[in-house]
Amino acid sequence: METVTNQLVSIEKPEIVAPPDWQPVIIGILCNWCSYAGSDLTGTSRLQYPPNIRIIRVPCSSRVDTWFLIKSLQTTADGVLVSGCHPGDCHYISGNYFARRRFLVTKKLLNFVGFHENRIQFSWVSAAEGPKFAKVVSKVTEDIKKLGPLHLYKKENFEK
Amino acid sequence: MDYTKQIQEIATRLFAEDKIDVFVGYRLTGFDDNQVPALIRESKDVPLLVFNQKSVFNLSNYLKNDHTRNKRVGLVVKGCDSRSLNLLLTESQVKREKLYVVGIACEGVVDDAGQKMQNCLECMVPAAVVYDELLGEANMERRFIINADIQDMAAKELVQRREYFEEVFENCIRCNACRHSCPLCYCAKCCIDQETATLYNGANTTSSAFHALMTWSLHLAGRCVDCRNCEKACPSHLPLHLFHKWNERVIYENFQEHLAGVHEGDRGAFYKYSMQDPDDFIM
Amino acid sequence: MARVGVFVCFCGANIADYVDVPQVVEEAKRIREVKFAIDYKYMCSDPGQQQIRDAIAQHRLTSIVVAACSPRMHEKTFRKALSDAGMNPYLLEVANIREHSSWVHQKDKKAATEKASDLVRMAVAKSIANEQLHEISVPVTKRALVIGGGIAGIQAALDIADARIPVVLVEKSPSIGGKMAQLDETFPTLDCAQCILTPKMVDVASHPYIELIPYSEVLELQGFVGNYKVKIKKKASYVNFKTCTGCGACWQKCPVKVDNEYNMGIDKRKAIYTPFPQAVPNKPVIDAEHCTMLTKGKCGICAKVCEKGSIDYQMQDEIIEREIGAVVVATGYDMWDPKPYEEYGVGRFKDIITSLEFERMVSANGPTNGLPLRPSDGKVPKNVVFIKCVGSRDEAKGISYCSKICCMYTTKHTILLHHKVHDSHAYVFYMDIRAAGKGYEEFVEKAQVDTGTTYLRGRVSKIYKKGDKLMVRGEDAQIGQVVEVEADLVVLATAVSAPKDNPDLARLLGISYDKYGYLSEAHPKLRPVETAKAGIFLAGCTQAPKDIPETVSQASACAAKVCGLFAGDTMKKDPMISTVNTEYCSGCQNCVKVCPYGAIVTDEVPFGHGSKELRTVAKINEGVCQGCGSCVAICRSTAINLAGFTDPQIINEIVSI
Amino acid sequence: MSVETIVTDKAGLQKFYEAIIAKNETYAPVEKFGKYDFKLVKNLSECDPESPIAKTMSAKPLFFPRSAKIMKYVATSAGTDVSETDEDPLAGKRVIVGMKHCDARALQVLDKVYNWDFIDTDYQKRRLNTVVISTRCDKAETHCFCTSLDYDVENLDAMDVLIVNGNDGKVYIKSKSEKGIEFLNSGVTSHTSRVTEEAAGEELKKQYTAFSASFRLKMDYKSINEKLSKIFDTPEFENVSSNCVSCNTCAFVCPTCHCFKISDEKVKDTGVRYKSYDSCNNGYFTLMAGGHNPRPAKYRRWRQRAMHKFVYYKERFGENLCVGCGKCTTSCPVNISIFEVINQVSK
Repeated sequence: METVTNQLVSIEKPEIVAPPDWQPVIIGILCNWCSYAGSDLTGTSRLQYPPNIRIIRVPCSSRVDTWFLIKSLQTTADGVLVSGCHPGDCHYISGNYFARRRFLVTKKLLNFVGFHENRIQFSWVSAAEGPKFAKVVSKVTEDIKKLGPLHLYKKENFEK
Repeated sequence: MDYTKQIQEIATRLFAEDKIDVFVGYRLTGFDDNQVPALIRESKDVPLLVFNQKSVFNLSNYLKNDHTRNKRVGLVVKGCDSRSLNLLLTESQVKREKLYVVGIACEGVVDDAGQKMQNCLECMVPAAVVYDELLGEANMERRFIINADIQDMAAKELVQRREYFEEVFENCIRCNACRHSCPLCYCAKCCIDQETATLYNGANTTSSAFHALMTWSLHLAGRCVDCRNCEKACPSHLPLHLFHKWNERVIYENFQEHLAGVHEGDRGAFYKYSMQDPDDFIM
Repeated sequence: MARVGVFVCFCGANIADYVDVPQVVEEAKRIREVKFAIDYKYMCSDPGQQQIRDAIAQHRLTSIVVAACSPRMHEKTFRKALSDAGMNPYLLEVANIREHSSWVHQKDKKAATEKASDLVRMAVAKSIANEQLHEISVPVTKRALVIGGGIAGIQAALDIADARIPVVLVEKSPSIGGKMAQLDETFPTLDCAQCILTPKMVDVASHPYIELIPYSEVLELQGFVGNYKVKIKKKASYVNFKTCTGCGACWQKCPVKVDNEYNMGIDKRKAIYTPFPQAVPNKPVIDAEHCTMLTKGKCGICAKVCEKGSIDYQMQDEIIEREIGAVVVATGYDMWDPKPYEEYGVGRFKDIITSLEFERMVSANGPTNGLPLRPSDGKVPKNVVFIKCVGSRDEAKGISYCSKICCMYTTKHTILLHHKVHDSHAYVFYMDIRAAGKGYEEFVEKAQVDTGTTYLRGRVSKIYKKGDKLMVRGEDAQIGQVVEVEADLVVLATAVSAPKDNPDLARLLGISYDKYGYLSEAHPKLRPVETAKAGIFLAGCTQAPKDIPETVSQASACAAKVCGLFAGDTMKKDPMISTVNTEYCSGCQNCVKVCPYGAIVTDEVPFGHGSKELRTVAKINEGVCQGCGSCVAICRSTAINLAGFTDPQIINEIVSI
Repeated sequence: MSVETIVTDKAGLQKFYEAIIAKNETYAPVEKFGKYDFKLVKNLSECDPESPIAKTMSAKPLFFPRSAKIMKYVATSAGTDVSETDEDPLAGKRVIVGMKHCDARALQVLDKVYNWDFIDTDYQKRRLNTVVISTRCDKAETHCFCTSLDYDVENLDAMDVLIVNGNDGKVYIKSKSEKGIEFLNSGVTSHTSRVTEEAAGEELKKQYTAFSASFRLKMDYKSINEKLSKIFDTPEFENVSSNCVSCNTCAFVCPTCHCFKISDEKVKDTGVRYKSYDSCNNGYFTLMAGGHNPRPAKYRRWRQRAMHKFVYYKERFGENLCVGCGKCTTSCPVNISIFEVINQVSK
């Protein structure tokens, strides 16, 4: 099959110059049963990760509506991370399969209209993967630091 | 492509046999060769009906209309229109038994300047897929091709795409005509208009246009039939099809789902899943 | 306007060492809706909770934010504190500043404090949109379904029935009893399996609260906890159980001989048969596959000899429906087929048998009258080699888990062999001897001394034939040498494997199963008998390999769970489920399509105010909805919302960071 | 009021525009996606002052923006701090070129409603500081019917400077107000020659005659006004509105529609209150808190629109709210013509 949608060019180029003390804001939307429990395990294991992520708990990754991502990028966030149970492990049987499709299309569409692909990231983190959660958050934070503050389509005039 | 005579005959017959309450077709405007949709309710008005390459608007939009709800409706559909009709049937918005569908094997329609519409040049399903009666040659070719616009846009770099779409969102005046003219936007109240909390994006800013158009196009992802009612309605002439064609292509390349509305019962890519869906974009 | 109270916990030093707690309180006080904010050493302690209760009354608070540990830890505690103060418990939000801030940002107090403040602000914003929720009551049908009539099913059924709760017991084969009925004596006490099992089987048959449906299968399960509807296929037995007296004339006269499953095919049964003499119900069934009357229309002897006229060749499968409130799944296990062990000559050498075949032979009611015999020549074996871990703990050929019971039953087999053939000698090839259990280690020790069995630690690499003997070559790891043992009979301690029908059953019941086919429990430690689907419980080997005492314990645990579920006339349910705003619902029914539980049905409402026209909208079945939110996210018009995680709540969180 | 007329040629007009753009904050029609919208321009090549009416958005957003911040606030426990919004970007001294008479007339109509019971100071300021330069069309476009309405297109004084492309190949630039005179004397016309009004008068008349002859659509607005005011209950509204898809485009492109809605957008503690366009064609335009909707049916909303344009506004302010520009008709996805509709219902 001739593919065009999987070969988008996303170069790393900050949209605006970041102020020297700038720290990115990352919204993490985690499913209650796997990733939220995994993030708790990261805490109980005292594994350290960058403090830029703000976590929102949802019951299942399938609860994540596409506009959660759009709204986050449009208002407060420089990047979004959504994490759920591994395929097959969904507490609600099939939720993450539906979610996976929506995530892919949303990510591609936002990339298409000018968001760097690293602004919206996804992961599967199980309740046992505390170390993985720390690693994922570190990677996402690193990626977004490289990209700089998100300026695109932000609601005007809201000082952070 | 001129089925004026046939459609008038069918409409006359349907009214005579008391099979319909209203016939939705096209008529000429009072003064030029442009057409306006016509909701014919009496057989005496049937001679107003026309159908030719200027019959552009997707009439399945009218099935959410006050005048057609719960009525027996005769309806003219081209290929793309029939696909949206199929989705409306699948999504329980209309009852098949209340419809008499005149399908057209469409040879393409033209815009105001008389040029064949771009979506017609790239049409994948020219002939109606739902009909009680089909006018024209049914065995028309079906193909799935990459839209040239999409290819050009995808070849651009991120910054160029960003600049291009920033202009799109900037020129959007948030009139929501795209949504209202879309046959598949039938929600009682669109999520973008709901005053609940801050989901509401009433203001006409670049940011809110981005929010509204993204949400809208994602709600149509896997469902859009490329009739371009939205583009026709857009007073700013925005290239709205880019979003829909892009989503369509993403869905086709990743989930092998395409041609929304061709199969009855198919709700689109977001309402099913496969274990084999791509997983490599997820950490 | 909302009046929010914020309570920030030090958690001793857990939070306070890495987060500036007073600073978080100050930040919280800046928020418009926050009318009260305070910190405390241990918010979860009774004095801590008392502060919340007092503040609710004093400051007329409308919602509460507790910034402390993970909501997965203490949400319930604080909800209860709210209830005690007369406030709706769902007006609570927990900001997780321990697991998500103090513990993971221990090197940067400033950032951790900032993050904690943000998390509090998000929780405050969310709590403003919280609504009062009330636990949902669902009526309960007080009848349990037990699937499987082995010892697990029997025990569960009896325990539930003894609590005067009706039980429907469905068994696949013509008689209950399961694998235990095939055993001779049981470790570690060596009491006779039949002797302890058959009284229970009889109890089942005669219990006024148990409806035994043998020779049947579960076809379909619909509904939700407390309100299931099950369809059971009762296979045609061609014998009218109501009139049959079980006299046995039929099977004595039946001319067709078939391998006897009960005896592992060592002897034959008839086409009309009861599986074993103590079968319950003790009524024969016709094996339709082999009966010549049913296959070719010739014979009919059984009908002729039956004085009661109980034989009915026209009998059809019957579908029975029952309304039930809970399900206990006790489908047991299968013996693993050792075919992949080609180097042992499985299939080629007749004198290699499985442990269950050995068990049948040494059984008093077995095909050989309790004497182990070589299948090749019917001679009594003198040297018997037992090989353990055949299939178990062998990722390459079998399964990676330990089957748990093989060590013990092999020890038992050496004793049984010694009892039956006094001059015999047993050799055991083993990897480890796992004898954890009450009296197990003693049992093994004693058996080794009493029987004089030679234990060889190592795996068998090859078995070959030498004359009429089998040469078993393996490694004795303790002396580090290859050893060869001349054997008259080789017994393979084959692994326990999940019933091959388990995945089908799991799908039918809507529960999950692991990669081996064992059904999955809700939590491996804390909820080992429940499944993720409310009202469905697991007993016995269908969940994982177990011995009899463990199986019986789990079965009784299931019974306790079922009795607990049925303790009231209604059942309480978490109110965090989906709700439909019919005004916005356009009736597209996409939600129906994505709901994994079938919890969404359609309803009709008037088209407009006072209109006679009707339109279709979605309706949530409160009892079934588990609150995943799949329907919410795909609902384009946002007509569905998930209580506790509504759109306004989540938006408030997003925009308040 | 002394009136000045300047005569020049096409090249002179271009220079005139260039001088305006160089010396003033200038708004002009800029093409994007095949559609012109008034935007701030830096040089003439960006814009086209002679853009066709059908493809041009009205200049209304320069006075009544599609979305205006009317308030900004910070809400904390210390109280709500309401601050002025940023400086109004449309309030400074500026010039608009490329407007058409219908657009200019629309401002005249809008002035009435903005000077009525509540004086919209933002609007007033924008009006006061703006020099409106309007070009008289040469030829009517398909859906134009300005000459059939209650204003004198030939002698329209809604603009400060009038530009007419005479049939003789010359371009006539004429001041129509004090502001216009002042503006023409501000050094933007150094390359052009001046003539008296008498000398120009004849040519302007000729041009107008040719222009007014090019109209296809003609009606008698007086009889329309009168008939419409009597047929509130005619079932014909149901017929004419049946093919409307309620898309609201007409109201958003209309140069005189002035309904708006208020929305708050809040992030963290900071909120902004916006005033944005709304349309009476919208199904929930009249939805009240509590759920009652006096205009739930589409035909009622259509009737409201037609009546407001041709009856209610006239009753209150003495003028039709429609200026006959035809923008709604060209923008309509289903080609519904307001001209056809009002003529049909009042038949």
